[in-house]
Amino acid sequence: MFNRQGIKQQQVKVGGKQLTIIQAPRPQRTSQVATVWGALCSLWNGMRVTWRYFSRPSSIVTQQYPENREHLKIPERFRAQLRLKYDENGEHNCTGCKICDVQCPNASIEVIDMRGESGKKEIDRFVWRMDICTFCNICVMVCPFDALEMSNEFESSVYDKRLLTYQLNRYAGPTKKAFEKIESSADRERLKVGRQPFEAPTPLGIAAGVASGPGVSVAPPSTMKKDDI
Amino acid sequence: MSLEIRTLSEIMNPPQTADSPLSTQEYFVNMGPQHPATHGVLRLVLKMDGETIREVIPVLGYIHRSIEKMAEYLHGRQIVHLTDRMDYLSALANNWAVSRAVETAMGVQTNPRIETIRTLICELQRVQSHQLWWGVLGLDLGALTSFFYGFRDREEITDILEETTGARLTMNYIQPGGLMFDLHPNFVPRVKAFIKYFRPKLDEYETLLSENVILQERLRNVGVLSAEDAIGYGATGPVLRASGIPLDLRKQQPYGVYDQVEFSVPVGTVGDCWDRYWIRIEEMRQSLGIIEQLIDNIPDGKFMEMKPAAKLKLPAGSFYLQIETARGSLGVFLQGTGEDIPHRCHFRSPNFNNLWSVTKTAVGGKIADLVAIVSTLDLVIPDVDR
Amino acid sequence: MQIWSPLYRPSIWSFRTSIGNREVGMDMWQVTTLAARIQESLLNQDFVRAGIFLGGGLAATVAAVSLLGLVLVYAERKVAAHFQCRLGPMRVGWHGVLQPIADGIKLFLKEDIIPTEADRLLFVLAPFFCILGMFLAILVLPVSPEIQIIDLDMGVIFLAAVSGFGVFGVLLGGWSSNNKWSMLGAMRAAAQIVSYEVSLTLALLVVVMFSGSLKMSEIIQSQAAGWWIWRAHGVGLVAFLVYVIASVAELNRAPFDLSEGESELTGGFHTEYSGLRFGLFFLAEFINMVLASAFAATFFLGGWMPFHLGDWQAFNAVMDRIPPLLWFVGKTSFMVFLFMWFRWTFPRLRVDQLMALEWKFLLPVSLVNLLVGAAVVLSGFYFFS
Amino acid sequence: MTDAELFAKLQEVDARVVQLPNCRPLAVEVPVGFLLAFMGKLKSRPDLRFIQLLDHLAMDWPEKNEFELVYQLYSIEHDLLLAVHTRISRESPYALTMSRLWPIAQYQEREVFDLFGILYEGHPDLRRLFLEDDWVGFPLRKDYKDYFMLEMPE
Repeated sequence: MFNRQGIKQQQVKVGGKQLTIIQAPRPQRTSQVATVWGALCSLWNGMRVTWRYFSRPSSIVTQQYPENREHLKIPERFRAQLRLKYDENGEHNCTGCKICDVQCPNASIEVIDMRGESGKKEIDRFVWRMDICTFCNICVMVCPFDALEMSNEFESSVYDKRLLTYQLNRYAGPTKKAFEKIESSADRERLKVGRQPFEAPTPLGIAAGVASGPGVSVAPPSTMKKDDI
Repeated sequence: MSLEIRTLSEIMNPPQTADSPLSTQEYFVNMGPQHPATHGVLRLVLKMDGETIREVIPVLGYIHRSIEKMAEYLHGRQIVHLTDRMDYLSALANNWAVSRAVETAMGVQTNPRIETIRTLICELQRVQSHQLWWGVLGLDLGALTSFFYGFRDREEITDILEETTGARLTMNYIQPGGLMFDLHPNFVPRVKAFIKYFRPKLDEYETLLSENVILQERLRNVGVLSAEDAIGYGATGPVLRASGIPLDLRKQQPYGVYDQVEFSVPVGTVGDCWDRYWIRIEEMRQSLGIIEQLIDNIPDGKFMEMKPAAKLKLPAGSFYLQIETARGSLGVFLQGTGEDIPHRCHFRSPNFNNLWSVTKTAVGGKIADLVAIVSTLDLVIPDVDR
Repeated sequence: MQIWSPLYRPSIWSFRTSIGNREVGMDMWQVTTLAARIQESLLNQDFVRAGIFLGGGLAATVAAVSLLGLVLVYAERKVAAHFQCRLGPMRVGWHGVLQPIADGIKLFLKEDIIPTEADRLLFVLAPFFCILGMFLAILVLPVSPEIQIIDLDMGVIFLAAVSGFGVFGVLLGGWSSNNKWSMLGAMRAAAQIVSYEVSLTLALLVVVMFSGSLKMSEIIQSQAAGWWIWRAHGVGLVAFLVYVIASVAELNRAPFDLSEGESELTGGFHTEYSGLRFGLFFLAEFINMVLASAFAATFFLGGWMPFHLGDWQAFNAVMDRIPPLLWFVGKTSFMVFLFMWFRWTFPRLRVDQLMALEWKFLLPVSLVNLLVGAAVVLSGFYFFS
Repeated sequence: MTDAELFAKLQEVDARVVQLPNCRPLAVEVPVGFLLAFMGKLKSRPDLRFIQLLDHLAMDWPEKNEFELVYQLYSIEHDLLLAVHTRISRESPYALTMSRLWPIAQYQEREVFDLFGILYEGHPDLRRLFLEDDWVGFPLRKDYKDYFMLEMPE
């Protein structure tokens, strides 16, 4: 270890503030013999450090990624994918209020709303473009209905960046709270207009805002599959 | 008064003059933008005489992403996430700098819990940044193993921060008005375990590199930056302190809870690469000390003082606030006009200002000296270019 | 017709020291070389046998070199990984043992780029100069009493002559690339190798003086009573250290890898090389490392000679149970590991410090060491004399 | 030293300084003609000693037809921060270089020249810094238009 004996602490006053400073020591050698001997010792000490790790295979920190999937721990807060939160009935909280859309710094969220049966605003499509998302978590933070979350599924690499446009809502229609007021399950199912998540090349216009706004219908890209590429 | 605007190609291809037979031929070499020792896309045009450097011309802009222009269309909360991408090794300090500027402009007070967590987590990241720097310094000087040791220990902090902030590099954790999340319950025990783990490792760092005679010879009296030059060239942080000026914003203009913790400021005597090296090693120790003092004393309170989606209206006026990141003082200038989008947002990046001393210190040295100088300046090029 | 006979003793070294001639109470090791076998066959008019020896020897050498290259690439990667708390190659084959073959295939299949402005002829030739120097040095390498190509009478001089051969390849490669970084690397390499040749040879001279011979087999046989590294009161040790430092510098390996200096010169002399030619440079570097280790073992650690202690017959007999080939491989592996250990521990020197180390430190030390060694030889004051 | 005390000192240096409202740190405005002399005094006066130029930036005010130049100064000795503002016309954006006082100004001014097109007289090496030498236009001006720029979605 580098000799810390000669290091002195000192009180100085700079700009009216009292502070303690430590002066950096200089590497010093006294005589030729000491220099040679000290140099050899320092080299040997360094070699001992590397030898210590070489001789202890337990110090290896490499994790072999695809093999360690089972015990790979991803912290629950890790931000890998934006998701709508669904409850056990498959219902979400999103009202289509567009706060996340407005707050998103790089326009990677496009919320398309519609008038529902009750006349209230409802979510039609929640389009999220992962390819331009910076995972800043602002959308999750600002959501007043706690409808969004960042999930841990980090393995989302694809060969075509157009595949990185996701539609997050599985159905278009009322929120979880609105559904609670509806008694009959038939009505509930009727109100849920199916929306499949995009899993094929997506027309970029949806997310870029060309076809945004209520009433603008976008053909569901269900005719195209991943194999078409 | 003449205003002659030249181009780089004119400088690199000067008009030919008749050489006297004794003079050696000077030639230009491009070090970068793709060069292993420039840590990114810095391009240094070197005018060389054999192995000796006669002139250094830094050429920037290879990773200029016009963050300042983008910030003119974004409000405070959104600007914060851009700053992650400037100095990505002290993303939290960058977040804090913008948040603090916005808070100051808006007159928002934050509670002690927020300030303590911010201080704590920024100190952790300072250690993390210096660990990476240490590893990369070894790499630059030819000792590849230190690179892996540095990254191995950095990973420990990255894991701790990832658990709390949800990201490993671009954290976007410190927000105007508070924090994005509260501390993770595992944070305190893991930080304690880390300090216990890292102190012996730090001694090992010193054995492996600091003590090594080759490293000492590579760094000692190389790239001497005098105090006047350091001030004149706008150097801050460890580079300025290595030149013998004990200027640390954490002491001079305490923010966070730095006024409640004890720590010393490591200061160099000569201003050479060795001083810059040693100061960063010592700063890691001091930062560990700060973390030790704070880790058991995190007060209770809210972690966010504002509504998450609150409009961040900047009053008319200019605000310039500084934060000591791992590389020096990061200044954030905000010009408000009463809107939530600033009229002008400017970042005084520490790396940009630290970089230019290389034009002075590297002259007369060898290429290997330049590598050592650039390495001890600890440049992060995305922060230089913004 | 005694020139190539294995038992022929040269007389160019008229000053025979007592050590060299000394019988240490045991039978001399019978040394047979490939050249001697061919000679014998030719003398017996057995041209088929001579041809088999010639072809077999050539094939065996090439095969050994290639195999050694593969093994060393793997060893270097694994050793480096374990020094750095990593696992290293793990994917191709069991623990990645087939990784070097995959690397080799990759190098074969890569596009071979020759820069437009390069001097094509020299650019193509340069890697072969490196390989040539390497093969020439293999000629005199004593692997075991039975395995050696030629036991030249002036083996040490031959070695000193060809060990600097690789610098031609480096210099030509750097110059012909027409790249400023390559040129800088080549210039550094030239200055470095030429300088360190001096102390390398001086270190070898000490051993030559002790053993009283320039012949590899006799140098090894002179260590039958003990290795030169410890027998001469530190003179051998100092010579060994000088030899190790100088040979690391000759090999262009860290901490003296200035001519490559990937963080300074982005690869130095082989910046512009790709594909097979790049592979040849690397093969030469790795084999040269083995050769330097093998000669360090030969001169200072007894080569294939088992570990003997003077005339302790019982102890020596036990040691003789281990075949000489194993001794040689063991010693060489240790030296190779030492070189790798250096590489993965030390930072790189600067170019002026490198020169200062040679001319201001190593050269005086080895000169003084040579004088002290001469005193030791004349006085006969060494262990088991 | 409070802002008021510092401002009083600055008025001793030059009576024409004007304090700008609602700024942190203290910001004063100086007419561009007196800027260099004023800065020189700020740097050399023993009770001020603003020896470090932290930052230099410009702002574009198209409606006022002005560029505003800002110099952030720091005095290590007295721990003082000061922002010096000055205004120049947008039509002839000429300013004097500060690179003789602070070497770093040379590079900060190059950045401002690059992004705002402000011409610094007496600058030793006025070149583009981030953008290519043949770039057309100055991106941080408010009226800068570029093929790559997207319209702000409403």
